[in-house]
Amino acid sequence: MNQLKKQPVTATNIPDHWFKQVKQDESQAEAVYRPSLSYWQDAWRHLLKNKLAMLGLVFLILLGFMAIFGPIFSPYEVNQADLPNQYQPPSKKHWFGTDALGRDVFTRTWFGARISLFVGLMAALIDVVIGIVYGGISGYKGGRTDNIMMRIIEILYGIPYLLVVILLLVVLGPSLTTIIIALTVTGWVGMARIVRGQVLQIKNYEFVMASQSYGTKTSRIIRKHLLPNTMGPIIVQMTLTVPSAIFAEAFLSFLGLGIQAPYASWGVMANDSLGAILSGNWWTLFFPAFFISFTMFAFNVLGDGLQDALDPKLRKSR
Amino acid sequence: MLRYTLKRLLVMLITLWIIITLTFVLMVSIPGSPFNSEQSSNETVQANLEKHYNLDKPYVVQYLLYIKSLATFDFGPSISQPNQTVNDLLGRGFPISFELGIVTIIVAVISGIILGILAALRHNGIIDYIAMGIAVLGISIPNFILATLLIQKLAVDWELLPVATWAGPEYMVLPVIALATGPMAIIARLTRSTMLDVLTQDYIKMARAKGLSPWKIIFKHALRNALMPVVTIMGTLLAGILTGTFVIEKIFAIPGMGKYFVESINHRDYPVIMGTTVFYSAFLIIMLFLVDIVYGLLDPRIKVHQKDGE
Amino acid sequence: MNKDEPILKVNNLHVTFSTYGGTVQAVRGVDFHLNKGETLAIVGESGCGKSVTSNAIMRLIPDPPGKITAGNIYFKGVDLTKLSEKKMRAIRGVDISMIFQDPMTALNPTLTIGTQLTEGLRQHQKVSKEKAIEKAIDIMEVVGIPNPKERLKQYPHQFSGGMRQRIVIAMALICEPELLIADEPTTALDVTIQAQILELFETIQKATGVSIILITHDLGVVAKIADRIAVMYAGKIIETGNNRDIFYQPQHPYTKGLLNSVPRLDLAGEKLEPIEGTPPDLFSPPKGCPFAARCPYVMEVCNKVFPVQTEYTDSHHVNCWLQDERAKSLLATIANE
Amino acid sequence: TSTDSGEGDNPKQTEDGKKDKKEGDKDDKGEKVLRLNNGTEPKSLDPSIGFDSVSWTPLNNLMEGLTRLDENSQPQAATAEKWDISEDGKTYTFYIREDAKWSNGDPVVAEDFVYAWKYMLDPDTASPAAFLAYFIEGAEEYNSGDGSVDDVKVSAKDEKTLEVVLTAPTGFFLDLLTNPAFFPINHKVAEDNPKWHAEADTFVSNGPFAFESWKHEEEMVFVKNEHYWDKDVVKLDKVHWAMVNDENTPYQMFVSGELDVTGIPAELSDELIDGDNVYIGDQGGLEFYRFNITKEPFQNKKIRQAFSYAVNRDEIAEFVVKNGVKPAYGFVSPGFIGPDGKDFREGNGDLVTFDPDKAKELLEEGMKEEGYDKLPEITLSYNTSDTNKAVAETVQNMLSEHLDVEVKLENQEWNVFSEAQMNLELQFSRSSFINDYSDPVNFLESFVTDSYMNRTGFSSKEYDELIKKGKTEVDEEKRWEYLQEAERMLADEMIAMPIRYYNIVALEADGVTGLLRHPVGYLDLKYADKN
Amino acid sequence: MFEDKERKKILQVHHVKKYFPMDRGKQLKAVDDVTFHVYKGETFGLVGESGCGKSTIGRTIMGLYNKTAGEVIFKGRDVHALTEREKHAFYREMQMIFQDPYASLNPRLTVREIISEPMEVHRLFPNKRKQNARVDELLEEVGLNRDHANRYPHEFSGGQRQRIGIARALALDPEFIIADEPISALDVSVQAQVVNLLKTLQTEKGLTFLFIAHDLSMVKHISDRIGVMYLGHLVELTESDTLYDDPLHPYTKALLSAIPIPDPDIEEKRERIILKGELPSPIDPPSGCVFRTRCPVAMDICARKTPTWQEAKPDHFVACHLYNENGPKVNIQGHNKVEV
Ligand SMILES: Nc1ncnc2c1ncn2[C@@H]1O[C@H](COP(=O)(O)OP(=O)(O)OP(=O)(O)O)[C@@H](O)[C@H]1O
Ligand SMILES: Nc1ncnc2c1ncn2[C@@H]1O[C@H](COP(=O)(O)OP(=O)(O)OP(=O)(O)O)[C@@H](O)[C@H]1O
Ligand SMILES: [Mg+2]
Ligand SMILES: [Mg+2]
Repeated sequence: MNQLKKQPVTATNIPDHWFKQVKQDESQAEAVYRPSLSYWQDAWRHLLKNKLAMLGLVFLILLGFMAIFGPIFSPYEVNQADLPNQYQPPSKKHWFGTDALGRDVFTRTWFGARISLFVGLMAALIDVVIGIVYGGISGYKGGRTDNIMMRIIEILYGIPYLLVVILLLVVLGPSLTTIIIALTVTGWVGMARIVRGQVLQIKNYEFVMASQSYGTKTSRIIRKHLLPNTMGPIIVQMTLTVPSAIFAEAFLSFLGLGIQAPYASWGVMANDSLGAILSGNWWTLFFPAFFISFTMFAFNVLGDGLQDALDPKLRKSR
Repeated sequence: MLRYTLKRLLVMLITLWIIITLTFVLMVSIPGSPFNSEQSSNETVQANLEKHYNLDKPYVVQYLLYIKSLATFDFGPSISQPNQTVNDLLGRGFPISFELGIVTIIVAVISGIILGILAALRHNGIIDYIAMGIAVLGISIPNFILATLLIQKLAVDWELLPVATWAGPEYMVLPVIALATGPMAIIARLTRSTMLDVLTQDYIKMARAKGLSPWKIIFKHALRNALMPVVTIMGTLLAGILTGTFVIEKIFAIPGMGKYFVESINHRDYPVIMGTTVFYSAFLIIMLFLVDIVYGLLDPRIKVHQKDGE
Repeated sequence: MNKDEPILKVNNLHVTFSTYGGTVQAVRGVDFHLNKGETLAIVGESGCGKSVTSNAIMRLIPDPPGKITAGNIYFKGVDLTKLSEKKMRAIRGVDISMIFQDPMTALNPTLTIGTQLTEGLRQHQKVSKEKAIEKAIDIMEVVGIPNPKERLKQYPHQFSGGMRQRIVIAMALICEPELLIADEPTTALDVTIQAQILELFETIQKATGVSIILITHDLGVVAKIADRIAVMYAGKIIETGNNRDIFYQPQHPYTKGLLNSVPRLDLAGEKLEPIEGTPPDLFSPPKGCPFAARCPYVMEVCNKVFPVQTEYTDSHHVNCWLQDERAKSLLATIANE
Repeated sequence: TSTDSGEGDNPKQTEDGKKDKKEGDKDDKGEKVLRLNNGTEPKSLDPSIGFDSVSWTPLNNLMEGLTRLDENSQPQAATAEKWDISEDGKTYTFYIREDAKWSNGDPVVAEDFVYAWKYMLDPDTASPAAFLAYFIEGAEEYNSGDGSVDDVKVSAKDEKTLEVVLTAPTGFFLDLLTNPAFFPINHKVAEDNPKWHAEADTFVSNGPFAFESWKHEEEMVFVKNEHYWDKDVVKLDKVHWAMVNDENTPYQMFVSGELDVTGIPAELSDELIDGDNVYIGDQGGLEFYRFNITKEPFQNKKIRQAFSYAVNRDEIAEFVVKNGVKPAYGFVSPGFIGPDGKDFREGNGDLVTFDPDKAKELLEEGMKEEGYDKLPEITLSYNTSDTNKAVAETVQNMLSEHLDVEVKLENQEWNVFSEAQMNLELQFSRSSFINDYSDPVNFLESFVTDSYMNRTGFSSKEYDELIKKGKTEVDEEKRWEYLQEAERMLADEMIAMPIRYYNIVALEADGVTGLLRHPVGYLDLKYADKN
Repeated sequence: MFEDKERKKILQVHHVKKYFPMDRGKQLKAVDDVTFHVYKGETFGLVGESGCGKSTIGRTIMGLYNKTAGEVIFKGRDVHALTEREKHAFYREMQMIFQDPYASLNPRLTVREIISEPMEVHRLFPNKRKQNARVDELLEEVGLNRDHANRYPHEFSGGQRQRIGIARALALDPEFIIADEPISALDVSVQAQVVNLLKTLQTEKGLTFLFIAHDLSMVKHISDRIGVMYLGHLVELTESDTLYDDPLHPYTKALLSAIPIPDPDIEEKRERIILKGELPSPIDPPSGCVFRTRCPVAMDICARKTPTWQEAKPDHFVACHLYNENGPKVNIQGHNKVEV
């Protein structure tokens, strides 16, 4: 052991008394040096750092604010028609111009925001709930149950949607509720498929079996273990659902299912103003279309940000 | 394999049968009949018409008659176009819709993938933002607005392309763009996220360690793996494009079958409703099956018949 | 230092990754060299920067987030850190090859083995397809895969783990590189298969004279195959020496601890002495010796200044303050324990 | 009787045309090709089955009946050279032209008409147009399965002479005969091949044009019929019919030169309607709102009247529907010339007006009569379409402004809507009417008790009587009077509230001339020309 | 270890088979006719190559997999025949530590939630406070501190995570713990920490362990008796020292020789038995003795007959034709030659 050292190198500028054994704090040795944040704090911190996501969030808050207060700012009523004053381009009097019946587009845009945002969000939310329950059960149970549940989804895809919608119209009559039902009656299918795929994958993770190993019930396993780990794709799907629900609402309103004229959502407004492309009354189409894109954009960047933020840092720290 | 295929086929048939039955029930339970659209203000005329199309019979009989005719692949005559059988309508419309759908899918897939790859390669860079911006726009602008806009600009104002109808390849350009934009956007987003994932895989590092050029790495090693999720949504996407073409077919006066999905219901044209439903569902189910097979081809690890049970 | 010029020389290598959480200083001034035909093992705990070092040599650090912030890597006298990506590509796979840790993920599941084996060859040496396949068959025989001809047409999932790892090795060898970097080539394998693979390494080195950097944390493997050993801890190399130097005269407390915590099949009933605690966080590595927090003999200096390198013998270098003159008494008490 | 479904405003009789630029170069070597838009694939070119304008517009140019409408929309001799009418006005004898020929060279014979009409009346044919022939004796019985084909009083006296006996004198019978339902069918061809009308190759025509090609759902091409008796006046060599069923696209095709004739999208109306190349003509038809008198508060006549007085029809026509439509101050649309040479409309004058003060007054009175403090909730239903919505929104606004009545709007899918309307489930609902034949009675008879078209709960013996007389009175002047009285009664009872009349609007490319359009009837290209 | 034959058998595994159904009616024989028992208070080690069925046995014992055949008797009762209620009670007596400390902790739950879940499921405590106190206690027992309870798994190192996993297994105060490769995913320096912890817990609480690993040196270090598995079969079982000093089965010998020893001098002199070939597929295992395809001393009979599981020496079980009563002696010598 005691072989001779050749020329021990000495750092001369270090004081001698530093070379004494010191007691190392045991607990410090075990300490985790990473800043200690809870999972959600950590996620939130990441979200805050994501400028684009924050931009999206701010936009959404702004949209929500305008939806609530926008019509109040305007001197015009939503449905106040002024026929001789139709198709006025944007001006000081009418910031967004007037539409085919001489109504103020600015007021109508924010009024439409209420409906569109509500419908978009509700549809997305309900899709998520049903999709999660259905997809979660299907994926978790697997085997025959899964097979049957997936065939049911195929059946839902196969039945002509229009028929279902007309039946709903007849049975329920027009209302916002009807429209939400119509939007979600098959809308959740995509979500369910995604959740199922995720669950199929995650259920093989050991932590699920670990939970089973002390007798945890299925419902709790799905709730506590599977779903929280499928958030990423769910969020992405949700951001796609919002704009498609906004357009679908227009289509359904056209069929008489939803919000009734003279009230109009963005989708309906855009739909009604298609001729603007030919006539040059661009403002009637532009504003609703712009705000739909804008919402979509906001949801997307926020969704992307959320997805990043909620991603378990599992792999990175490994 | 054969047993598996047969089993799968049986399940498909059962699924189809349930769809048909449910559709039939829905169809007869909504108000309206093919003839109350004012044409036959006369009761006698109405009765004649109903008799002619067997609509005077009880629903059960109608249903059985329909199932019987289905078994012989004869969907019966259309009510709103009395000279034509449903087979005629679908036989004529489907190839056109299919052609349009396939070209659209190809365009959407290629452009979506390229956009997705560019975005992934320049993750969080300016190209990423631009590509995803295009994707956001693509998802949030509905195709009928896009279609009208395209016609007005490209065809009417700049006279680059014909406005509408279906008379040659150049007539396909605008509808394809209008139809492909949405799917393209979705595919671009999907490709981007899977590509980002794939690019961190060891085999990509391995390929780089071999000194392969970036293009080789992307197209040979990364793309195929990144395509899997795209393939997954392909079946429903193609089926969706087939039915979703109604508005586009209308705007561009394309004689496809998209309109039957909507008009048959508007006209309560029962045979056509059933015909399109059967046709579409069968197509969809087959597409889903094909997707499974393509999946297996793309990824040799996955054997078709293992996909479900696992 | 060896007389003949080493094939690879790494000087003061620094690599960082910028992440949301901050900057990870994954490699913090690594120096080592590799002589022709020798096998250098880099050992160390998970996350200490072994893979990052080897990736840096290949210039395969993903950028962003990674970056070589300082240092040089001389391969046959050429500084790799200064090369263009294109020139580097000509070196990868030809002059320097790499074997990755996990044979399950290092092969592309969607391409046949044949394609993956031959593509490097075809890229670099522009040989015909037939030639490339011939060579692939040869190399597969070398690594001991029966029926290479049929096997070329198969996909990775049709091979067992051991065979896959052999294919990965074949892939690394097909262009006859001068330097082979093997990043934990047997970690994912079972001992009986591992034994086969290690045998294979020795055979190949004898046959081709290739220089090998072997990255592992399995000291048993190191004992069997390495000529020299570099022990890494928290982004730094803390001890280097010949095989026997390290195993029989470990100087750094970490190296000692490592050797003590391994159960020995041949020594019955001995109590294991684990190194308590965990490695430091590379987001904010300690100023002084990174091992100080876990070191049983820690001195004040250890917490403040990173130890200078001490030449214990010609071939054996340590970075530990215990080697300092002023710590002699302490060192002596330790030796007596 | 027919109201339009779904399509709402632009009834299909607004025909369009087209011009294919590319093919144009080739064809324009002296050939005159007119490019039109038929909207959609004809339902059927079987004259008995078609029964809609997309079928009958092309048919009207391929075939010809005994009579044909002239530029004043009066029936003139066509396949029939001349005819005799018996004194009781019930028996018509037609003499078919010697040179009337089918496009395959066969002569047009009386048997062709007998065959066609009996075929139409055959219950197995299930012709939706069959009711049009109920004026013929024995027709209704046969069609309803109660009578025999032999009792239908249509017969070929000889090869070229046709005799028809009517159940009652019918003043507009000659007019009715211009309807494609009464076109002949080449019985030899049809007996040989019942599907003769399904494809261009088998189609035999006797009108100005012959069928050249038919790409289903895509395009029809007509060529000048060399066997047509009056072929010398036909100037066009070819007619291309596109099938573009969209509001904007045909206009865009017109602008880019792919069509010769098109409609005007509503939004462009202000810009285009005053142009030189715009044709605006009357169309027999009315848009109106029905009151359901079985539902509160419309059991009260004054309240109904109040609603009507509160609607400013001028504004609706000018700002909402546009395209030069006329506001409706009566029920029967302009364009029906009476025996005195005067338009029916002019004769009866304005029956409803816009008078907000009077409206308020009436409402108050009405409410008092019913003892309302507040009107029951009112829902205005309409079938889904953009224009319908705009009109309904406007009416809603007007009622709110002038009467202080808040009306709820509700739109419904066409079938759902029409069934509900028929079952008297709707309180206040939109309707439209397009004439099937050219007589005021066509509209007015809708409101007789038990009419399928009534849909208001209105029932008045007096009114029924007036209509009956209005149909059968031999003295045209008297008949006219009955009808005018009926219309006045309708306005007074205010069971339906007229909004506006329909019209035909078309943009025609430079050089396009001679297209004939009729208030009731189908586009006629016999005299059309393109330079 | 030194108590006598009177030792109580806490767990008996009798001829257990676990086949997984594959497509086309094939079966994957993950565990094929395995018999052994575990004494109360001992550590029973199970080793074998990856995929040989170790985890499957563990999970079958826990009742996480349904058995295909055989019996698992725990404290005199058949685990697979328990009613729901009995099963619930059974979980409190037997627990499992999982192979992968990264995958076996849900990344989205706090450590407290993870450790308290079993207690919640079994309603051990009337209120949250008591439960939390127990969590803190457990954390300290496994060498973590109570501040760690509110953190998330990704904030911990592998060794620490495995301690969390152990704390979770201890939460129900079991008598018997199946440790399914609890250390194979850890660094060597950390492996020792965990192994020491397990040993301490065993002495303190009188636990019985079924310790599964593929690293024979670690298993030997911790176990009293060891079973060696190959392709779903138990091939040898004996006391751990005996196994090392006097291995009988050719596979055990190869395994022992393949384990590298961190000592260059020994490594240099050491001779290895390099097994040829690869592990066959458990879907269609070789006929007769499953090891024969790689066995350096395979005989004719090996392909024809499945060797019986027998006590070749006292307390030393082996399944090999070399040791069958009527097996040819010649081959034992032949076999001895290849020994290390
Ligand atoms: N792409 C990356 N982004 C961020 N940090 C990284 C990245 N790659 C490596 N690191 C960090 O660099 C450090 C060194 O990692 P490295 O992979 O070199 O460890 P290792 O010694 O190879 O460990 P192992 O034995 O587990 O393979 C780790 O702390 C790791 O978190
Ligand atoms: N749920 C399952 N379905 C199908 N096959 C399975 C399943 N679980 C395990 N197997 C198969 O059973 C065999 C034994 O697996 P097991 O996990 O028990 O091996 P192991 O000895 O624990 O291996 P390792 O050391 O890799 O954990 C393997 O071939 C595996 O693929
Ligand atoms: Mg590594
Ligand atoms: Mg295992």
